[in-house]
Amino acid sequence: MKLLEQQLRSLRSSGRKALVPYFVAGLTPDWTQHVEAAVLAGADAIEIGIPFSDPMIDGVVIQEGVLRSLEAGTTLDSICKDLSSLSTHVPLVAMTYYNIFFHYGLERAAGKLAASGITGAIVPDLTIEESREWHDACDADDIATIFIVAPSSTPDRVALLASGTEGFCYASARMAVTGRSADAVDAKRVIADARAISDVPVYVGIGIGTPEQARDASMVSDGVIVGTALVQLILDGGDVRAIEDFIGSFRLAIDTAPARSDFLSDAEE
Amino acid sequence: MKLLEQQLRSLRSSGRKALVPYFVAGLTPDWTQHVEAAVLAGADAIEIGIPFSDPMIDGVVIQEGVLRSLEAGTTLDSICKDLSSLSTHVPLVAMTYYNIFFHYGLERAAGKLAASGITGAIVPDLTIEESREWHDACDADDIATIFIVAPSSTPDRVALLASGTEGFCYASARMAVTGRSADAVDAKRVIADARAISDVPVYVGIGIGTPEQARDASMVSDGVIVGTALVQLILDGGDVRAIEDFIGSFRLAIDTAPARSDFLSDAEE
Amino acid sequence: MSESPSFMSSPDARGHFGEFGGRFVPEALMPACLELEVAFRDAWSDDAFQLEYRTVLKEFGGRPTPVTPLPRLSDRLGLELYAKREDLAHTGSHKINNVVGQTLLTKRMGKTRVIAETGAGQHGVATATAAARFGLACTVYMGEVDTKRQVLNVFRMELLGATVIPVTSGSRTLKDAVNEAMREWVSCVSDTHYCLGSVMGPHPFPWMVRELQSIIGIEASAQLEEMGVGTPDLVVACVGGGSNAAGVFAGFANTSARLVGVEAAGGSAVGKGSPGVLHGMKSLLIQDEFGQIEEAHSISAGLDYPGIGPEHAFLATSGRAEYESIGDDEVLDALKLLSELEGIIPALETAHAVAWIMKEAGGAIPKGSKVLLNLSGRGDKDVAQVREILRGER
Amino acid sequence: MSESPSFMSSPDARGHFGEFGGRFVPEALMPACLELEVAFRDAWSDDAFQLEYRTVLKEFGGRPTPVTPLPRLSDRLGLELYAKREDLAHTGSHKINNVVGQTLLTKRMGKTRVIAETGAGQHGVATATAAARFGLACTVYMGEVDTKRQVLNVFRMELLGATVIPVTSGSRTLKDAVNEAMREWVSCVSDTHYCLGSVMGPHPFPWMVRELQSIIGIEASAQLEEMGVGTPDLVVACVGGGSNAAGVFAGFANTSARLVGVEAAGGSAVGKGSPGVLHGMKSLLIQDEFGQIEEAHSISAGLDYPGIGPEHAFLATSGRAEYESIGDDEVLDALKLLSELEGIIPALETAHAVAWIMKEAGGAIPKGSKVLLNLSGRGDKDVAQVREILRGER
Ligand SMILES: Cc1ncc(COP(=O)(O)O)c(C=O)c1O
Ligand SMILES: Cc1ncc(COP(=O)(O)O)c(C=O)c1O
Repeated sequence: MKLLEQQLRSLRSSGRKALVPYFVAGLTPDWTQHVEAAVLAGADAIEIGIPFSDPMIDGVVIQEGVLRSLEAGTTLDSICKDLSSLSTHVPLVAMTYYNIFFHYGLERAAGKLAASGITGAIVPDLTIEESREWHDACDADDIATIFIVAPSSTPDRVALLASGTEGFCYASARMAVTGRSADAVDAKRVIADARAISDVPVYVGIGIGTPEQARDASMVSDGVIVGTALVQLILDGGDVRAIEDFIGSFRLAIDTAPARSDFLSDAEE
Repeated sequence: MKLLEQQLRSLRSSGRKALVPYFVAGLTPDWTQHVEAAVLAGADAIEIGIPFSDPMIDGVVIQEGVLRSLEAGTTLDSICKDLSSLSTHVPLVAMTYYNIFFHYGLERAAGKLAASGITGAIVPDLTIEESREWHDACDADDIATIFIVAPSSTPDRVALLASGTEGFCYASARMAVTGRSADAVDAKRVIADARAISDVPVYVGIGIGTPEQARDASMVSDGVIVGTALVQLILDGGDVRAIEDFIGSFRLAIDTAPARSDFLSDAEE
Repeated sequence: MSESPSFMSSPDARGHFGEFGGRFVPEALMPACLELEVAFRDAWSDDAFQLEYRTVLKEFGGRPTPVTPLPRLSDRLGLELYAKREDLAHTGSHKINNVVGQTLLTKRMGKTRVIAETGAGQHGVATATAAARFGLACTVYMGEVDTKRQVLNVFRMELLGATVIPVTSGSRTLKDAVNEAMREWVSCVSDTHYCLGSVMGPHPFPWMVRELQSIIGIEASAQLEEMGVGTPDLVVACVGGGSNAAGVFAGFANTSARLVGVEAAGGSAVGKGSPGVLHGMKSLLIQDEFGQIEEAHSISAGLDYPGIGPEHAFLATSGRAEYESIGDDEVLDALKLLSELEGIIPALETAHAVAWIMKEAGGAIPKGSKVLLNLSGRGDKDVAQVREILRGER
Repeated sequence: MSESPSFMSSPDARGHFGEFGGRFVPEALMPACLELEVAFRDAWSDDAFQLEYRTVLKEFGGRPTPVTPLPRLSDRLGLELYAKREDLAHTGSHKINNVVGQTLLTKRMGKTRVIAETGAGQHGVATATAAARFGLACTVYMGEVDTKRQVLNVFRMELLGATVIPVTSGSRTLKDAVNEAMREWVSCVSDTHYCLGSVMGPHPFPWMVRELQSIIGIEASAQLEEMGVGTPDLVVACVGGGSNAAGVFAGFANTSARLVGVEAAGGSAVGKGSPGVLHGMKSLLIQDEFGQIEEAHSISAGLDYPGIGPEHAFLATSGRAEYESIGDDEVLDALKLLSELEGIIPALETAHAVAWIMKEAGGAIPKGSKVLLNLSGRGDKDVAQVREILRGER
């Protein structure tokens, strides 16, 4: 079991729901301070978005963030360099499209990530069927490969993905690109299917935009991923303080959630 | 033999070459005075152009004249009415496209022309093959039907046309619409062919724009027709006096021609 | 192969279809008309010419064009509709059938150049196309108004190596382009053929062009047979000069099929016209009380002609075919309906035929009738115009 | 009937052509890709489906398209040239072959809607056409830049009942239209099929689209046989995504014919690209040193794509086919020459293939070679643009 998964499993054992913010790396010059602020405000792990020119599964907000970052000259190398100055104890997970790693060279990329303290990778356009080479490249560097399950995934596929994923299983809350609001029914089935197969932690992402949605999602999962809303905040000029407040509000909502969620029952009405 | 031909034959017998100006009827309110001026200046017969919307064989100048006349409201009836005030001793020949007569009714049209003192008709789009009905309609009213022979006419066709025509045989001087200058070679052959078949007077038209051309053409034929240059004069605002001068200059050139023409020998060079 | 059914048989020796047709041209053009008639008679009965004509139409022109069932429009209208797809022929309309024949004939006569008139530019583009293919020089006369309305078709002709001459006389549209082409022909008959674009003009054009277009009807009737449809109850085509209609009618004239030609209301020579003589032929024409030809007015340039081919005048007066007319406003709806339901954007000309079918389905066309629509051309040339009109309406 | 020759055989079980191809899509789309693969395998081996596909292409699409000898261009270049006339297919290019297959499949899968990406609008118009014909709802994604460049194609799609969505992300051209269509597909896979326009994207698209386009090569090879030409020495096609090239190559892959694909110099994925992953496939892509995809730049919108279908990447690296590139400046001359000499105005895309033949006649193409040009589309859509460029040059 890779380090990332060990850490996330023990987080779950501690009874704490994971809060995982997503940042577009290089979006602002001080982006690593944003990351630190998020950790300070209660983030349990960080998704480091490595910009790609054709972010196929991302919505307009993240596209905009990615584009700005690219215009600023962000590369995999520049991100890793920035990360060397980051001091944090929480796990870092890279999120990017496959071509970035493929073009860099898979083993070289995995080594680079590891050297920068990254212990996991989400590659939304890397299907499990095509993941063998990447997986092999990661093993030496103890990088976990995280797969996404979708509401459209058949039970067979959820089983395949939930057993193949490392670190956590990324349950997308709805059939949509990032940045649209969550759909309770969609999330519910995927999570149930994944849990039936594996005891890997399951985090809900895609469509979690408000503390309330985060709270509701956390009640049926082991953690939540917050992307678009945070990127929007930064695009709008939000500073370190604003990020702390933002993450803090999500933390609070999650930590004060009742035992059972309306997130599911609401949707069933 | 129709009256027109009798008159034109006796003109020829008198040794005089015929000068036949063409007028767009109705082009100006005082167009009949223009006709009278031309007669005064030496015209031997007049072509009365009855405007038709689609003057297929006419060049731009006559088209323009026809259009203006139509815009002024000219009709076959209005022309005939105008003609009732005309006092002249020379033959009048109508020139128009077949649809004008066809639409009016052939017999009615022939009767109308006759009642207005017109004794011949040139209908350039009425082929001899299609002329039977018109011919029949004209007989009762002693209207002569004048056919045109063209440089492209085969000897057979020249024979057919020269024997079918009444009044005179209209030899077009070149393969072109009215308003382009004459081509000696073209005219020469047609005239020779016509003369070989028939002793009907042969007049040359189409492309006679200057007194010199008229003089040359008259030397190999029995008369000349002047259209475009005269219409241009009138379009340019030429008055009765200008018309007299214009026709007079043609008359003079024709009457002072030497016995044998350079019109033909030039062309043979 | 070359014979038309006997109802639409050859005209008489001087080119008459009943009281219509004939030759009404300046003497300067008579020899060319006679030469053309002889050449065409000779070629048309020559198997080698027929083979070449058919081969070029097949390999170059895209024939046979299919017959397409129109299931969704049929459902909507309660009819059984089929379309003969001249829109799929090279250059986008039936015009290519005619020009391929005439350019082959031009070469056979030893001439090296063609001239043509054009309205919207379809016939001009087709002529320029065939001229390019056979290495003939080509000049196209086009009303100045039309050259401005159809800038792209002018450019298309130029790309094909043709010279386009804007005609500035008269109404500066199709009628005047014909006048001008005739005028020009007078001065160059010896090396130039006038490639007339429809079943009009002096004999032998109306007959020759019909023969060259009859491939439409001959193919369609065999195709309907093969598809198990048999003889349609109705054959419908739009009518400008009438060449696509004559071509498709020729395949059905001796069957029980009703034949319907659809004119533009503003150019309805049968509906509003009377006998007259224009452009070398006696036919039905729109004219005023004095015999002056009136200008046609139609949303579709290809139907913007004040006359109709003489054989149609004959078919109309003899009752073998019926002629109806459709106004501009009905045309756009028909164009949209065929596009949306069948995925075929028809030419505005063709849309007149569609509009009449839409209007009369269940009325003059009994429910369940088998109807063959001659889809004379594609609408690509018209979309800019249609877009402007629909925008204006908003 | 459905089998491709064995050189261009089926990809492996996961859609690989050698090292290229595969599936690189969000998990949300995997079930749809798998469903599509099963549905296509099933349909493609079902005689009833094959019959329907062939019948629609015949009756509606205008197939078979002819093979046209090009005698005057042949003379000029010292070659023996033939053109496979996809320009005569309904909507004016080979794109219809693909969309007819995919819309029939959409119905077979019980879906009621199609979405598509488009660059210049050819694939969008074709998709809108087939959707209209089969009563499917249709949404087309088109870069905002392209919607402005191709206003008339947008209107054409709207006339056909489709909704056109301008894509405002990224470079606002074809590449981004694909991204956006993929994004949208994620949210509507249950009732919507993504009708991809070329031999690209995730498995089974590259294989399926090639199969659906292989009718071009299958027909052409039989036609050349029938014309007595036999196997050509060379088969040339332009390459954007590569569907028309794949379609024609499929008929000759197992013959001695050299296969040449011609890319736009500004979008030359084989010439200037390197292996990468984009739009669901591993293939050759134009990318910078960091793996960021670069924008292609071509005079012809249909070749304005930074990648190439994975099977072409395989054919290129395996040496079975050669890929060349042609610059914008050479394209216009080729377009003019084919127009003037043969009476066929080709699409700007197609003109790339013509330009390469012109350039290499007597060079890389030995004198006297028998060359089959895949004439992928007609130039009507491009004349306005060409006119502007030529005017600018003056
Ligand atoms: C598509 C189409 N249909 C019909 C016509 C009308 O001509 P005709 O009546 O000779 O078929 C035209 C003329 O341009 C045309 O382009
Ligand atoms: C006429 C034509 N040819 C070629 C192409 C390029 O596509 P492909 O390479 O898939 O054939 C296009 C694309 O729009 C096209 O319209």
